[in-house]
Amino acid sequence: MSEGRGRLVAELTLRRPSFTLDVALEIPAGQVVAVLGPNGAGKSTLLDTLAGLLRPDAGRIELDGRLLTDTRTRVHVPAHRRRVGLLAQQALLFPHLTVRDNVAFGPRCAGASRAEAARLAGDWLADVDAADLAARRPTQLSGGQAQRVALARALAGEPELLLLDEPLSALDVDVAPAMRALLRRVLGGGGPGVGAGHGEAPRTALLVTHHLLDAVVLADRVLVLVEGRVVEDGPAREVLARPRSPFGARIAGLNLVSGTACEGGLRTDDGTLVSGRPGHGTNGGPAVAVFPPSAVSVFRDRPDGSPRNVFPVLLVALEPHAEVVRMRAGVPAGGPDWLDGLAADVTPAAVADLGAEPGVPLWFAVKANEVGIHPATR
Amino acid sequence: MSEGRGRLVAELTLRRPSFTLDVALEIPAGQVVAVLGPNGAGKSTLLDTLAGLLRPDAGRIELDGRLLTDTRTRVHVPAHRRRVGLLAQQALLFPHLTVRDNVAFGPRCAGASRAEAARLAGDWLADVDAADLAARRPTQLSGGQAQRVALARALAGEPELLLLDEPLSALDVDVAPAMRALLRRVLGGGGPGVGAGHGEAPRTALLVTHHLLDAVVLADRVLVLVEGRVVEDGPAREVLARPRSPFGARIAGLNLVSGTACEGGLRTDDGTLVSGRPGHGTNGGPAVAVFPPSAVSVFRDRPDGSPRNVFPVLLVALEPHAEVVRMRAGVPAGGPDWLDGLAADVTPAAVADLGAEPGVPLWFAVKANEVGIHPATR
Amino acid sequence: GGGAQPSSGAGGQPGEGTLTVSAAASLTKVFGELEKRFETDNPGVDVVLNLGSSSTLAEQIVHGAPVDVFAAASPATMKTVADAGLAGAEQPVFTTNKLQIAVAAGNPKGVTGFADLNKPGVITVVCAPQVPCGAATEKVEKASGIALRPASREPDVKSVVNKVTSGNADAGVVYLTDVLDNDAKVDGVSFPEADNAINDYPVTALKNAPHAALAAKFVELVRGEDGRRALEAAGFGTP
Amino acid sequence: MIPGAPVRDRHVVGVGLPRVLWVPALVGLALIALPVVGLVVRADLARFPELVTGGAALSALGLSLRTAAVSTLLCLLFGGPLAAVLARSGAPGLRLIRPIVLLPLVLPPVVGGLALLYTVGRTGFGGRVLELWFGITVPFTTAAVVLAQTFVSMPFLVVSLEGALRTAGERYESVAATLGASPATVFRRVTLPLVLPGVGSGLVLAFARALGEFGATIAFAGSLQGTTQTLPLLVYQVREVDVDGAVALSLVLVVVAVLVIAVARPRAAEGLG
Amino acid sequence: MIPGAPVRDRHVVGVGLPRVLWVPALVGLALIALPVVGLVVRADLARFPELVTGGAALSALGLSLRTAAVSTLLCLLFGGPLAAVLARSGAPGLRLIRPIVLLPLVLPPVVGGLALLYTVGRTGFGGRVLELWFGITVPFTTAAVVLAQTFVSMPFLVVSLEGALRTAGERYESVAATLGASPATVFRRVTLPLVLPGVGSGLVLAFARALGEFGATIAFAGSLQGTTQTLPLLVYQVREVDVDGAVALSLVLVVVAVLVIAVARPRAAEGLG
Ligand SMILES: Nc1ncnc2c1ncn2[C@@H]1O[C@H](COP(=O)(O)OP(=O)(O)OP(=O)(O)O)[C@@H](O)[C@H]1O
Ligand SMILES: Nc1ncnc2c1ncn2[C@@H]1O[C@H](COP(=O)(O)OP(=O)(O)OP(=O)(O)O)[C@@H](O)[C@H]1O
Ligand SMILES: [Mg+2]
Ligand SMILES: [Mg+2]
Repeated sequence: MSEGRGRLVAELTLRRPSFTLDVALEIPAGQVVAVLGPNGAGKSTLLDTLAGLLRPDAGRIELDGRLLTDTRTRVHVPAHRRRVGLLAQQALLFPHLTVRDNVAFGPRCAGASRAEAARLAGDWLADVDAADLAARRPTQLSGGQAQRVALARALAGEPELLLLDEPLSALDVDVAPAMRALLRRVLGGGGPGVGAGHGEAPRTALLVTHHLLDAVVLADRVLVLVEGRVVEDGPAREVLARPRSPFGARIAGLNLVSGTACEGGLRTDDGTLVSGRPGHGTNGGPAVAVFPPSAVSVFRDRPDGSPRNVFPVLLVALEPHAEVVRMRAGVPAGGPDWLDGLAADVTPAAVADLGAEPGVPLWFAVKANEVGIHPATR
Repeated sequence: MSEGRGRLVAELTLRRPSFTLDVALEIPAGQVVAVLGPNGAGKSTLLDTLAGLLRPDAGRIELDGRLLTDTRTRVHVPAHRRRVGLLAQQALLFPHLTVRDNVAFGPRCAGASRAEAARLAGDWLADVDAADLAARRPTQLSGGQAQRVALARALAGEPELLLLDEPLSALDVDVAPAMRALLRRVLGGGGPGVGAGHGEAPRTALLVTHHLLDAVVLADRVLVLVEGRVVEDGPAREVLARPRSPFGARIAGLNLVSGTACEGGLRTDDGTLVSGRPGHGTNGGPAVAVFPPSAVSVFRDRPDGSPRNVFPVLLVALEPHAEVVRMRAGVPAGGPDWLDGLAADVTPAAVADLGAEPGVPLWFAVKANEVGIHPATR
Repeated sequence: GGGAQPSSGAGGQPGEGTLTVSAAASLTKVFGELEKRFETDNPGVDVVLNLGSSSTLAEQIVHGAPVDVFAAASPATMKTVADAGLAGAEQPVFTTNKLQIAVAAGNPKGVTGFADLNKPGVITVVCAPQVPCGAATEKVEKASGIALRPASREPDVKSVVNKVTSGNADAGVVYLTDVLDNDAKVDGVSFPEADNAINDYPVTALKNAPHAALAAKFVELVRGEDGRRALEAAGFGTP
Repeated sequence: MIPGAPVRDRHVVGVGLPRVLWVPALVGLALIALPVVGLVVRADLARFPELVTGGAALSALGLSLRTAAVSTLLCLLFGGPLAAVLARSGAPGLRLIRPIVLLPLVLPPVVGGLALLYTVGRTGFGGRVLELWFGITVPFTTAAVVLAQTFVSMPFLVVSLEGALRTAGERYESVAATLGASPATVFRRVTLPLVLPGVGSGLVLAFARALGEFGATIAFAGSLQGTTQTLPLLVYQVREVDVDGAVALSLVLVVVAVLVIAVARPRAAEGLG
Repeated sequence: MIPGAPVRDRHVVGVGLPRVLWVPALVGLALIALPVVGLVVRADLARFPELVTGGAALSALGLSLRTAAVSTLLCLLFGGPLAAVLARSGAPGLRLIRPIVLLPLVLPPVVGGLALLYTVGRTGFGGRVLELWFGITVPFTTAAVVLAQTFVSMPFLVVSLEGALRTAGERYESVAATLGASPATVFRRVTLPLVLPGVGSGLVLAFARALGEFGATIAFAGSLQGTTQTLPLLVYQVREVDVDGAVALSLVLVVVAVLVIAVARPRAAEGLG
């Protein structure tokens, strides 16, 4: 993979009667940023503004040094010249075009010949598992089918900056993981056609989602928006480990361990094997192991049983939540760094049983089946 | 609660060029049925047909003895006289009406006075946490806000049979549980206004979802549709425990234990305490404990540690799946019935370590934090 | 059709003291003056003029329009009414109109007679043969043996006049009355052949006139001294 | 923006029009505007006051406005439902009926007036019925003017409204039905508001056509001052003796019509503020 | 159904129309149809063949169809962009321009013809320019007929298309822009297809208006068989001497027009098969 494309620098304010979006962003080329936040937080507004569909009241947007918006100098590059693709929250497939022509629309606008565009569209449709729908009209699709076609259409545009507004809602349990894998490949610079990676640079992208898993699996960085402001911004792992806002805390609920995918799980830099269920395309590459704090069992002594992953830790903090207590691990003497910040959610009764208090050594155990191994995003 | 309303008997065939819906249903009054299935399986088509928006090629539909559709006698009661409410997959709020007027639309049609309808609309809007949006136009809403308003509008119609097509997608993590609780209350016969249960009979409902949790929490019964046919039909627990179709197996991934909610969890009929995280409104009523097989640790000997729930079981089956082995529990001599069918997913390595084979006694351990306690649907 | 029984008007129809006069459009100016005259002579009477092409007016009468007096621009249209049995006992010709060539003021193209209308470089416009002025023009063509090659055969004489006054045609065959109406903008060129095609204007008090007495009185006015003076002033001839 | 949505976010940036469209658009505008400018330049503006305050002109203008307004209303009352039936009813044979609506469009107006005369005139079937049963004679009354204007204007409302109904789609109507709305309620509370821009266009066209109507009126209603002489008929009559006066008079008509439409249109055509 | 969606599931049950709508709809239809029926009943059908095969009639009918077709095309070429600009451009001052488009609607056609005569006639400014620079004289030519018809028909296309554009909304256009479509591409590939029903209605109205055009043509173009005498002009002239013949002739016009529209319309107005 070469250098990334699409470094985004944006700083904008957009005021509505009962809402103000006020965001400053800097996204390095090739980075994928997950945008999380409650309904009405301004996620779609942010994306629409970046795409050039909304004009902010103040601010500037720059993509790869190209000035897209500057309210001071009244610059507003129109949407079609931004090379910014947007998958909106509604599918909005063109009702008068077939599915294939919908997907071919972007390539055609980019100058592809009719045949070339149709071929590309076919490839993208195959990627979203909708090849057999190519000849249909949008009205003849189910909700999830339409969503997939819309995703294919947005990807086929091959923009420099890709904005995806809840691309995976409405998908069934079978398809969602496959789409997630597709997005990973595309965001990493791949083109259409399974296995036909263009070997291009990774793509800068903003991805709105309500599902933490999407954020963890697809994004390098998580941005939490609440009431139009960024309340959390950082690597997924950091935001999850140390949420600084109530909403962040509510969504934070996952432990992350980085390393290299291997047979049966992931190997950390210090050589520890974290057993887990390998996901799509994790063979040998950098990966993260993800598991919820609730999946962590805590023992005074080393347990003996099915859990594959048993780590000695030092208890550093007890965070009482609504009904559970979150135990935060620290690194015991000589232990690996990645243990720092691992969380286990246990009941208050268990805390009492364990006689747990900061400073005591404990064992964290996690079943391999609770641990998802996902390709790391960088 | 009195007797239920809205017993539905339907038998329909609807043919499209590359798709055929062929379904026979009988839903007792007051039952809530979750409809699951892949994209394009025919879920929305089924709902649209029941609502009277599509005319089946053959079949009959009867609600509480009222004949709604009969292709043989060419009966087709129009949508507005069916007393069947439909929340479609797209919000489709009337763009020319305010949010309040959108919600008041149903009550107005049912003959409520302007003031009464506005009051009802206000109550429903408060229920979906959208009271402050009442004066807005639909174009001024975010995606999730629109979805919530559409839900309020569908509920305000007070139909005998309620059809909900993915009512909870696009909702943020904060709101989704609250909406789930709202749906529970409404489906149980409640009216608008928090705590203002009408004390009416529970409502018959079909609920399309891609999320198993919705099915488990809200529905009495699960129906899995694949390619227009019902491939699974039964109580949630049964479908999950003994899926008979590949799709069913893929979505099945939860253990269910019934009992009565109590402090710290749920008490089964035989008196066992299953510790867990209590959900919305579970105080003292019938409840189910839900936990994924992957959360179950398996031990040869009784373990000692944070997991609150430790059950002795008899291993009855080993089901190899893609990368894990599902262990099925049986009831050991003298043990309670509910242990039957409990599943634990472990790695093949763990199976080897445990020397597990059908017939051996084992311990299943589950952390209380992995166990969700949800009010039972009946 | 024809033969319907007229009755005094209902609804928004003219009341008792209202005399409805249907007159050919070319009579607009003269009948406007006569209307005032009649109203002064007969206080309490309101004369309402219904001006249009003679054939339209005839159609209206045939289909039961409650009209008192009909003044037509051609005997043919009067005949339509008479054939339907609706005309009064007599339908006298009360005036005539004569053709004249209208040219732009100053006569820049030097048109001096009917034959000049075919001169190269002269754009000529005439009336269509179906309307009286066109029929008259055709008669002249036959009589003189000069077949015109007009740029247009217009369906009414005003259109011909307009083409000349607006400078788009160099010459138009119209009525003397039209030339006088527009004497600021056009000059008239008389030609002897016009005498072969004098156009007759008949008038009648309709048989079923709602106000038969007044109708007869109006016809009298038209045919009387006052009428003649007004008509002559406008360029109409005496039968 | 969703169809019919009246509230617009001021931040929304339209897609913009292709620049090249401005060229034909301006040519089109010039084609319409220049002749009228020519007319105004040519008109003897000094005579305006005299013409406008003349009794005949005032009475004709008033009559024109009144009859055109009533005709437009009738078009809406009868043509609106007709458009809805054409666009939405699945009744068989509708395909055959649609061309009928176009008849008054292509019939030369004078012949349209004759048709009315033949039908509702004293000797026509309808006319005889009206006269026998109700004692009403239509020709030469203000009612005849309204009838003639309605006859020629109705297709404009029907055709443009039908187009709008087809564009608007039916999904919102289905939603309304599942909420318990009867077809009548759906029509009143959902369909109509969503096609308001179409109704607006249709009304403007019908009103304008009624206001300018000449041929059918003169043939069917005659030209009686105060009763049936609308401004276009007066213009015709004045033209017989005084072309410049006729032009000036028709400019009066134009100004008044544009004013009326400009005042009435924003509400009807651009949503309910 | 989504706007412009051409494929319809045969299972879809429409909401249905309120029954009561049928009453005014039928009244409206009767209002339009009965007079025409009256006309047909009255017409001397035996004379049809003779009239239609008469040289003047055939030549006038052919001229009418040709000029109306060309005018309709011109309306589309210039009026279409004008409608788009009016509906979509945010340019300031547009509110002031919109009423101008309505001028030819309310101007009595004869006066409209005079306006053209004053502007593009020999003595008008435009006419002098044309004559000096290109040696073209417009009045009394077929071009004049087309010009007159275009002038009176254009507003019909503009107004009904503008209504359709307003109803169609802009969300799909935004999507197209984010896919890299320039405004021109958006217009051609998204906007236009979505408003096809509106374009269809507009074309029908414009064509019909052009076909029936009389007043402006006579005032501006004159009436010469084969060059400027369209069927309405012929009808008017024939009527002076032979009402029944005129009626029969106009029925010919009506039949031909309805046929032309019925053949052309389904594609244009109801989506692309
Ligand atoms: N056109 C509009 N006019 C006025 N307010 C609007 C408009 N569109 C959105 N809003 C408001 O702006 C805020 C941000 O909306 P936005 O659509 O960006 O939210 P979101 O984060 O995408 O939410 P969701 O998760 O529900 O999609 C919300 O409060 C919404 O109600
Ligand atoms: N109008 C139509 N014409 C033809 N085929 C259609 C039409 N609408 C839907 N279909 C097809 O019918 C099948 C069932 O569609 P349906 O919308 O019922 O699926 P669904 O189960 O709701 O899927 P999803 O989860 O994606 O919403 C699909 O294969 C779809 O492509
Ligand atoms: Mg959003
Ligand atoms: Mg669906």
